[in-house]
Amino acid sequence: MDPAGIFSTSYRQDQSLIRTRNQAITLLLFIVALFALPMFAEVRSVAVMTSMLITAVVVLGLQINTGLAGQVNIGQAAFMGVGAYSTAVLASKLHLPFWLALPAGGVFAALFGVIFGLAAVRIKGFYLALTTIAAQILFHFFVLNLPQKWLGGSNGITMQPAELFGFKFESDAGVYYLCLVVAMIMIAGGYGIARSRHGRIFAAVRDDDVASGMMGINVVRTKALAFLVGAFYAGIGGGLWAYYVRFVTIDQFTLIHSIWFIAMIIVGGMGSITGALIGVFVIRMAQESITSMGPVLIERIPFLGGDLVFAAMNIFLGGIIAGFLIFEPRGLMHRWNIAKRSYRMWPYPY
Amino acid sequence: MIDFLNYLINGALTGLLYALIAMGFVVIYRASKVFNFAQGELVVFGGYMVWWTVIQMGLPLWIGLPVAFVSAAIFGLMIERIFFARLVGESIFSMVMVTIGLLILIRGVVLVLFGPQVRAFPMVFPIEPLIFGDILISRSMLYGGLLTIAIGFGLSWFFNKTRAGLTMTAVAEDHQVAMSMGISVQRSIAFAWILGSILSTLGAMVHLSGRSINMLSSDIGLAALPVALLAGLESLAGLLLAGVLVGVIQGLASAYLDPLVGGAIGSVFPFIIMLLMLLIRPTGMFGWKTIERV
Amino acid sequence: QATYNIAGIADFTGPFADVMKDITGCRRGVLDWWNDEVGKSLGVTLKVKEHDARYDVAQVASLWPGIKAELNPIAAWGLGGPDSNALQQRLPNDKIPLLLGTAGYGFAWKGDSWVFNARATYPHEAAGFYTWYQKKMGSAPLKVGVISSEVSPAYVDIHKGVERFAKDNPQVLEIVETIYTEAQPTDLTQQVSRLLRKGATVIQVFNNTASVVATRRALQSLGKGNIPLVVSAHNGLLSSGKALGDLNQMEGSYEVYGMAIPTDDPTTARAFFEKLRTQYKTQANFTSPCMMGLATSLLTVRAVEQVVKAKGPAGVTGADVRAALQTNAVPSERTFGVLPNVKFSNEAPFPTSGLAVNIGTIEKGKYKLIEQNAPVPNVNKW
Amino acid sequence: MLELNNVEVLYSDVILAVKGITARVPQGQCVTLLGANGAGKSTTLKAISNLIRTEDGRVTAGSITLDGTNITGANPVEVVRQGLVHVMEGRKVLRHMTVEQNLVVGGHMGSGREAKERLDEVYSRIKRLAALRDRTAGYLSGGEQQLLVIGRALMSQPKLVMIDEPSLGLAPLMVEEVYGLLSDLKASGLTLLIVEQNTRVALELADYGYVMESGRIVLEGPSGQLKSNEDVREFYLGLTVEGERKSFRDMKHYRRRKRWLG
Amino acid sequence: MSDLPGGKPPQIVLSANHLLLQFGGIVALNDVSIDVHADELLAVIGPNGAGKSSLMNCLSGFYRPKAGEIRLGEHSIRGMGTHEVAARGLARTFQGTHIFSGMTVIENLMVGRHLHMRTNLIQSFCHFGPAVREEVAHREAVEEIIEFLEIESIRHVPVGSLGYGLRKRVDLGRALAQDPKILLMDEPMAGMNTEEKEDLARFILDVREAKRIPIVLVEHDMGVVMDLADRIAVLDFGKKIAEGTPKEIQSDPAVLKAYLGEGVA
Ligand SMILES: Nc1ncnc2c1ncn2[C@@H]1O[C@H](COP(=O)(O)OP(=O)(O)OP(=O)(O)O)[C@@H](O)[C@H]1O
Ligand SMILES: Nc1ncnc2c1ncn2[C@@H]1O[C@H](COP(=O)(O)OP(=O)(O)OP(=O)(O)O)[C@@H](O)[C@H]1O
Ligand SMILES: [Mg+2]
Ligand SMILES: [Mg+2]
Repeated sequence: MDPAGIFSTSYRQDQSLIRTRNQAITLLLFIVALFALPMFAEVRSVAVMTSMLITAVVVLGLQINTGLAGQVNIGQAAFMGVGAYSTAVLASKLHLPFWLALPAGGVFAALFGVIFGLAAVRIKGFYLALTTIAAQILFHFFVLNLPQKWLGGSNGITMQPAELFGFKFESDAGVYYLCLVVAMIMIAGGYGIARSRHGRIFAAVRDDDVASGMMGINVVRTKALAFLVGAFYAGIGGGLWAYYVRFVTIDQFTLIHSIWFIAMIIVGGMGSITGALIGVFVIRMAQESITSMGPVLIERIPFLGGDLVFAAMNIFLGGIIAGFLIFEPRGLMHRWNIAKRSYRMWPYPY
Repeated sequence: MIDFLNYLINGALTGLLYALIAMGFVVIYRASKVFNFAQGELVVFGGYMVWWTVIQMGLPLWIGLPVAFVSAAIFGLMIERIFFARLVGESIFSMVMVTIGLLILIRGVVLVLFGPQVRAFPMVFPIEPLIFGDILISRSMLYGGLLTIAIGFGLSWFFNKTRAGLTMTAVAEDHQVAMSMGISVQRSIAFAWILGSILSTLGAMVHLSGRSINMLSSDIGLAALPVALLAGLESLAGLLLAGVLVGVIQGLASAYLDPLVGGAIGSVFPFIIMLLMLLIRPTGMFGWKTIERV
Repeated sequence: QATYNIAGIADFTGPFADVMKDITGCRRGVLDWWNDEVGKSLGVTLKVKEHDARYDVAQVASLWPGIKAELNPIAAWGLGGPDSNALQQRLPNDKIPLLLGTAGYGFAWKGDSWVFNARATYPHEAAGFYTWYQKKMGSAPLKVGVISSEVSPAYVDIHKGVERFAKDNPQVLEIVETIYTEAQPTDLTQQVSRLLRKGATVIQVFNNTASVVATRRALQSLGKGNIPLVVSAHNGLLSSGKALGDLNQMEGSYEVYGMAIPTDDPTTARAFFEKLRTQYKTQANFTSPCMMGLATSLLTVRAVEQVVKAKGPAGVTGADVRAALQTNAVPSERTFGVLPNVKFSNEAPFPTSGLAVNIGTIEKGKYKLIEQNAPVPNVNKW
Repeated sequence: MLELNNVEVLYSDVILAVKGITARVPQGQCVTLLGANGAGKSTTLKAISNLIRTEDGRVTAGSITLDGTNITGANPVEVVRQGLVHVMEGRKVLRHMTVEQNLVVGGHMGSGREAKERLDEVYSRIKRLAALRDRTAGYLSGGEQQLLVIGRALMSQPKLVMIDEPSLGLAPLMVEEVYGLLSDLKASGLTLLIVEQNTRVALELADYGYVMESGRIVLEGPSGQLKSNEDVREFYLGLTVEGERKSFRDMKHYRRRKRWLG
Repeated sequence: MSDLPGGKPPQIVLSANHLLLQFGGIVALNDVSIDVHADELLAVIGPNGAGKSSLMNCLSGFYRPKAGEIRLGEHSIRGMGTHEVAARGLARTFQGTHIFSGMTVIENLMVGRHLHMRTNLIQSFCHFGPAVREEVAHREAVEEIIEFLEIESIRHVPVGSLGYGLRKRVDLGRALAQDPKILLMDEPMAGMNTEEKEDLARFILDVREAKRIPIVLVEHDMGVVMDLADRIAVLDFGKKIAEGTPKEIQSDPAVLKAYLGEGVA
């Protein structure tokens, strides 16, 4: 929102994300910084950023599906897994180039997602949320029990690095750039969807699906669409993940991962694309800083012993989430909006 | 044939165990409208309480168990005090999400307090099974099952017939409306968590009697999930039926299908049943139908 | 004095938290000893730094580059699945060998590896046991019931391998059925009695301690306490016994793996451990997890010795360590009998030739070694 | 009995919905609160019962006292225990429960025996409900639901009942029935604070009235006096200056007078 | 305006014949038939629980009547989903509030435009050229309605935080944004004071004048009904007990008994 005194003069301007010149400049600088990161930041943070970018894509999908369209989904990791496996199979068994295998992974994940989208037509609220856990279970079961030849079963699938015009995305920086570019496309798309007709009907279905029906919105299609989009994002994220680790197994996509994804959109704030990104950043930072704090602590206070220290770390993590919820249940984005609102009214108190 | 009977009976008993665990979900839901994702962790915590009093402190069962239940209850109360007291009046959703935070948090707490080792769980029920001809029934499961049935009907009566129970049900209907009637949402939530923790401890007792406990024991929470949904989140007596249903089908599936498939198909069956049932009846067998007036 | 780092990946909050303390303790112990008694004279000091990765591939993957940059390690110590999953593809570029104390997996059975398991695969170890036990029991093939689980793909890999071995060696054993349980099984009485009715005379439980306990209880409640279980290192007799209340309850069962059995018998391994505890204040118990720790670390330091002897204390690299591991056999006495003779080849991440396993049991409530260096027959890939 | 003096209410830290209102509800009387949409009527009631806290709102200034005790920002439960019940806008029944269960819950305070007595009392007061005992509240028709929520409020033996738009969406006969009920409640000594849009009936019943506009009280007085106030006549009763009803068809050609002068 | 110039028989836009609707024991609609003529305002009145909303729900495809026939224009819409009915040009407002409380006023109205928007998912994803152009175009249409309903000031306010009356106004705006062939309104004036009713009445008259679409109005305020309606249908206990011009209805004894009561007129 603009500060007091600045008003939009055209609908186009009123709708656009970036209103003032300063906003444009900040954004530009930020992007430049992201691209320059591997040059100045140390390796660790590049690796963390890479995993953040991948997570961001997945969580963005969850945000669209859950935060925007209100279809709570606790199976996002499974969708991610489907994407990762499809990409891996296509790349390693059919030798598709990554620029084909990656989107294809997204598509397969989307198809898997639509199944639950259709279930969502009848099943609502908690019931839906909990049925999506079934996605997790079924994914696990099928990968393990389908013939080894297909999905590698318990063996998992190994992959070659992504390759474009002979350049191998193999080094940490290389993978980082790959993820950065893909993630930026997906994020831009996320904003696009959220602001356009589709984002609106998603929100409409979330708020009141009876009324939406009478506005001429095909609720069945819309819910299915929400899952499709969400799962597609998950699939793309999964594909990136596959190219990042270059070895996929089921235990990389478990229920606890899905739960962490949810935690991220909560902390960031439901329904806001930016919120999702913030959530990913905050939570992953917390996780990383805690995992790197551990060894330090142990060296400082050896008698504590590793098990105690690291166990304590879990308490912190859980505490962080719970804390956020208690003190800002609507997520950081909400706090931010309020700040902006009062900033707009400034200098008047209310 | 005898095999079949065995699978049937034991499947039913396992199902009742699931029902007992699921009761933890439902009680909390029925008195606060919050779905508790940390149910499995509550079970583990309760279990460790029993381990701690009986094995660690070496108290005899008849003292140890009550102490364990009391401390579990206190734990439940603490959860309400620390997390939900502040959230009264906030959206249900954020409350539910807090339970996700709890899930991670309790894991840490348990690791710190009791360590990660696999611990011996006290032999609450005698180990030798009851044997009728070729049918044998584990005592812990049998007694547990009977207990579950009793509690199931008891709670169902409490929530549907007594004034206190209905008052909490009102909270599950709508926090704001309940408040406008002077119902203390907070007290109701506290009660929910206390009862939930106690039931979880009970569940742990039946589930783990004479076996072992560690972090992984929380998986039972996931296994009980389909039962809760199958019955419908508001229904307590319904859990019994749902539990038996799930237990029997799972038992038979893993006995007859696993060898054919060469995989653990038995463990996915409950979820498949759940999915199908919900597609037919979106709020489970006995859950509240959503009322849509336009 | 040249100093080199080793990256220790740990799992203090994941499924293997329960065995972690002994593993890391013994890993550190070996370094303390080696630096003091060997390293000093060679002019080399080795340091280890542990990171908790929760047995989670994502964690390992995002931690690793940092670890690598920070420590620039000449070797890494891991636990199993996730570590090798996350790293196997990039280690060849990082040029850092990863050593694991666990047995190997079928899915890792690939050539030219930078991952090294101190032991052969679980099916190898099981095969060693069954061959020995079948002779012990007479001529008829064994009837084996298997308790496994699908909670982790590793478990699936294990029973798949064993099933394959049974198929190739019907004269040794027949698997009557494989039963799948959860991470924390509820009552197994039904399933176990089914195994018994199908004639199982020994039951293999290679997944987790909880399953061992549940199976054991099932046998007891069926009055068949005399049926032996065979377990592995990560759910060994000691820990399972403790989880059951006391060792007696595992009476007559066996544990098998290609490392020394941590009994009280006066073995060289035992003596070595005592030395670590008394002289080097090692914080750990003498258990099979500890053995894993000892195994990984001993292999590492021995390899480093080779390198230093060859090219001097300066400029030791991960590549050197890997080369040393691959070329030099490590005879049992060099690991104080913690490991049998170990000879890595380029065809697999684990030793495949001249394998032997040790077998422990509980006899009259005492934990004792019953067979040393039982030969492991040939096991085909599965 | 109930006194507000210059109470301010703030929603989610930015929206000032009520800008300092002062009002009092004397013992045994019926006071009505009139005003346009969004004037802040419901907000005021929510502020008194402190249900605004569930909507991220709070009282930022002023004080609310009930029988001399300050209940500003008190726990809603306390407020009810003090004998003040708030019947919310839009007939908020417990939809999945039966009529009887709704009432029982309403009487959750006090002993079981009292509850039983009150239940019979409510049934005898509101005959319709007795007939509907076992119907699911969510499926009742609008009027029945309105009667139910009022009956539910009575179950807690309140001294003062605040009712938000009781005539909302009720048919003429039903309006008469509801107001019939309210007036004999008043007759039996119950104090009432009623927010209404149906000004005519409200002023019939009320002794005193306040008119709110965008968060402020712009007009107050005994209902008789209000009824004769020009602006009220025009904007709330829809009467022309001469006193007969304007036709809604004339709206198009009609220009609004500048309002609330003085 | 039912007596159109030239006095030729009025053209029927929406017709429901012999509708039967039951919920368990309750008969919500019992052999109810109504016709809506082109460019007329048909009011439906009746006591609470008479089945007015149920009728609206049947017409808009939310309830499926057990028996009976519903035609919109020439083709039958019985058994169609609500969105299909809406797509054929039927818009409605709701008893109580059924607006999208999470969104701002603008967004609510934009949802109303949904039927007329064409961009596909890919275009939204890219959010370039066509998508943006369409957005802007429809935004202009919406702004007209906002101006018309005089809610400019709350354009960007999240609807969830509006008072009851304003929500109803947004509700109407959303229905208008669909620019429908026929408009159903279920108690649009509930919870408004006379002044606001006057405004809304004005809007309704304006809509009729500007758009010339027929309107079915369910309302309890007799003043409004009598003044605005061309014809009135009266329901009681799911049966249609009377139909006719306001004059006729006002003097119909059955109606007086069932609904108006002696007092009001
Ligand atoms: N939950 C909320 N959050 C933010 N603002 C709110 C909230 N509820 C109401 N408001 C604002 O407070 C003002 C008064 O609302 P209120 O509901 O009290 O009006 P009202 O007088 O009851 O109107 P009506 O007669 O339509 O019910 C409105 O402008 C509304 O925008
Ligand atoms: N979804 C439903 N399930 C069960 N009964 C219903 C349902 N919808 C309506 N009813 C019943 O059908 C009858 C008609 O209800 P309806 O809402 O149509 O009446 P109405 O004329 O709109 O009343 P009001 O003027 O209060 O809006 C009522 O008795 C109501 O209880
Ligand atoms: Mg109001
Ligand atoms: Mg109605």
